[in-house]
Amino acid sequence: MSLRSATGAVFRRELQLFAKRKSDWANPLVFFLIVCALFPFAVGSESERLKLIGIGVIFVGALLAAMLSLPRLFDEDARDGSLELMLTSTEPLAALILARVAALSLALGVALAAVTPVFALFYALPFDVAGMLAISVLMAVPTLLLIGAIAAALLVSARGGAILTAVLVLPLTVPTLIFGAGAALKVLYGESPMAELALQAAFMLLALALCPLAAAAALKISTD
Amino acid sequence: MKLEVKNLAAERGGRAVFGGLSFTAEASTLLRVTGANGAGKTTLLRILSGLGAPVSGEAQWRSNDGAALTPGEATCFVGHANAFNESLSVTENLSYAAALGGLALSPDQMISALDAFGVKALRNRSFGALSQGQKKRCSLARMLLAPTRGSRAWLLDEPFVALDVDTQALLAQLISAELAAGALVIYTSHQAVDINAPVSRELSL
Amino acid sequence: MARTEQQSNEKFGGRWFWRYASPATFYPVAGMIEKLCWVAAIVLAAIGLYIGFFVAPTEATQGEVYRVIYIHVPAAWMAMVIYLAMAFWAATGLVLGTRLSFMMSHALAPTGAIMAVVALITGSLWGRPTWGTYWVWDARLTSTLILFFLYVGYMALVAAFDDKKKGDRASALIALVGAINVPIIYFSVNWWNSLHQGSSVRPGSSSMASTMLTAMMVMTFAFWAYCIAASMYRLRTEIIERERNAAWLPAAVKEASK
Amino acid sequence: MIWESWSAFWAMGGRGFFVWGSYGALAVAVVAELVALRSARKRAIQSLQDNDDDA
Repeated sequence: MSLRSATGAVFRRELQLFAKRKSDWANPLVFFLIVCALFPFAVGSESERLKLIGIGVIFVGALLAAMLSLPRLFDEDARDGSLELMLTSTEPLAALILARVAALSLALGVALAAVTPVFALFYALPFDVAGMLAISVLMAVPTLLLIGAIAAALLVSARGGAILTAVLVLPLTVPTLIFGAGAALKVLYGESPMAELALQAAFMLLALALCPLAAAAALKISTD
Repeated sequence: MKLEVKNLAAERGGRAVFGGLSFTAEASTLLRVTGANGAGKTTLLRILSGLGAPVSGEAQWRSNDGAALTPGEATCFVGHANAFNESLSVTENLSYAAALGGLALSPDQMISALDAFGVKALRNRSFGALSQGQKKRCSLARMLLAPTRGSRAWLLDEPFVALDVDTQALLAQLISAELAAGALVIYTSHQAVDINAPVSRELSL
Repeated sequence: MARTEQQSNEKFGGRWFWRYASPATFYPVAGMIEKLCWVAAIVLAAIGLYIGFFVAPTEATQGEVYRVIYIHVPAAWMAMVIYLAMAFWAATGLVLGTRLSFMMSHALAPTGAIMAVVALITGSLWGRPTWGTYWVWDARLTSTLILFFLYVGYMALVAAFDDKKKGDRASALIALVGAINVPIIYFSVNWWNSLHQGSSVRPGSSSMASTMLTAMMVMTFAFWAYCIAASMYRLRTEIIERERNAAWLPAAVKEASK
Repeated sequence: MIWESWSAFWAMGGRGFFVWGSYGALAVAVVAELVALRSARKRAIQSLQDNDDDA
């Protein structure tokens, strides 16, 4: 019972913060938009060429936008001391972290997935590909945030946290990137994306099982 | 409520701060931790609250019937930081603190906790909009969230710093009441403050 | 259950293996292992290169350029093996709290990263005449590249902490996370590679004469010996740095430099 | 001896640049590592001696 109220409180607080500070939620979306808008200037505007790179650009853009939100997981809490509430909680730290990442994934994942089809139009992608891309982004954001939570927890008190978080997390997102973008590519080629989706779901479950524990250990290490 | 500390050693930043620390503290004890800067007062409180880990030895909390408790179940830690988010309101922050502490909190109780520190009227204000003194008092209201008085040991790190004279007296009164209800209060303080306590001890690091 | 070194010491203090968890005991042992491995590396490399260049015949399809595999394949293997060894010591350190284990994984990382770089450079030099371009997104090269990124992240993390103990535990955790991810990355890169029709020719994949295989195996052992020697040397440097206040250290350093 | 002459050996069937380039890269990497190891050790011992002088 008190586990439910504690995780519920963490979840609710994250959403309350998003509701009070619109910029936390809008900035990643604007960043995502700008990244997607920059590429055509670099590669040219022929729709055939854009179609080929579009899936990759949009997917990587969404991953980077989600990664920019990683510091908000623990950094502000560490500064104002409320991280201590989580660390001294009667409930398992891993469950609290999971609740926090779940709220962030929900807010950010849905927002990013919602704008993905719009950006897909920039790249002349057909509707079915755009839809699949949105589903892929929706599945990839939680996986990325779960893995990222480990790095964010480790670097709560370290120098150069933001860039180092990227260095630690991005290589680990390669599988998600391969299967997430792969699913949309399959649809573009007119094939079934089921295998990629299944593997992506498997990674998400694996991350769901392991990452909160690792992030809890990481947070204990960095705040000790 | 009982605390047993056996042969505790700790370090900070790779340097030993204290070692071989052993003591027990029973219910209704007021324990003041003293020592020079860097003697490890905060480190000790962090270990007792479960925030830090000792290098060796152990600190064990027990309920009155002798059952082992985790630090989270046994204590309420108030450190230097307010532990409130600036963007959220006072009540939002307090109910978050209560939920994480495993406490079922009724609205009435929250209001009476805030009232005890004279900040009831601020409850719906955004925490970031308050003055330093108001912030401190709101954040101290966390100590009064437990449904039954005396059920949690208070670990207070320099609680009297940055408080005006009236609030200091108020806090001293609340501590006395908590001790009378059977709690254990451990605090660090540079300044001597008069607190009425059944058993008053000093631990010098 | 994670312990601190003192707590482990209380539990394992009398056991034989525990003696070697102490930097003081291990410092001279590391010195002996190091000397042995330097000699082994030089001798094995000489034998391996002789067989590789003067006994092994020309390869039928690739011509002489295949002789790069004597260093490319061992380097790629070592990059992999060292990462696993690093993760093993990191796990040991996290469980037992022994500082020597953490130092061991710190000492392994730079050598592993260098092996990854060597594998990447030799792989692309092999690729130019074979594939016609220096870089192909071949599964093995790509995985090695990502492995290199993991090494870099690990080393950057070690450097980011002023508090050594915190840095030890933090980097150990990231090494473990990386080790769990390495097989997943290999699997997914393979999948991706087969989807995007990467090259099917790989260094060392076509049928090899037994002398070629012998040369490659001897070179592999030479690489093992070199990597062990280099990491033991680095480990001893780290012991000197971190145990600088220990009473035994000056005498041991003097003894070793004689 | 499988090579007709030393120049044939160095030419590596026309692929000399790639074969020797690879071995050269390995040599550079190994030498760089050894130099780095050496200088790190020297620095460590130096600071150890400074430590002694202070004491």
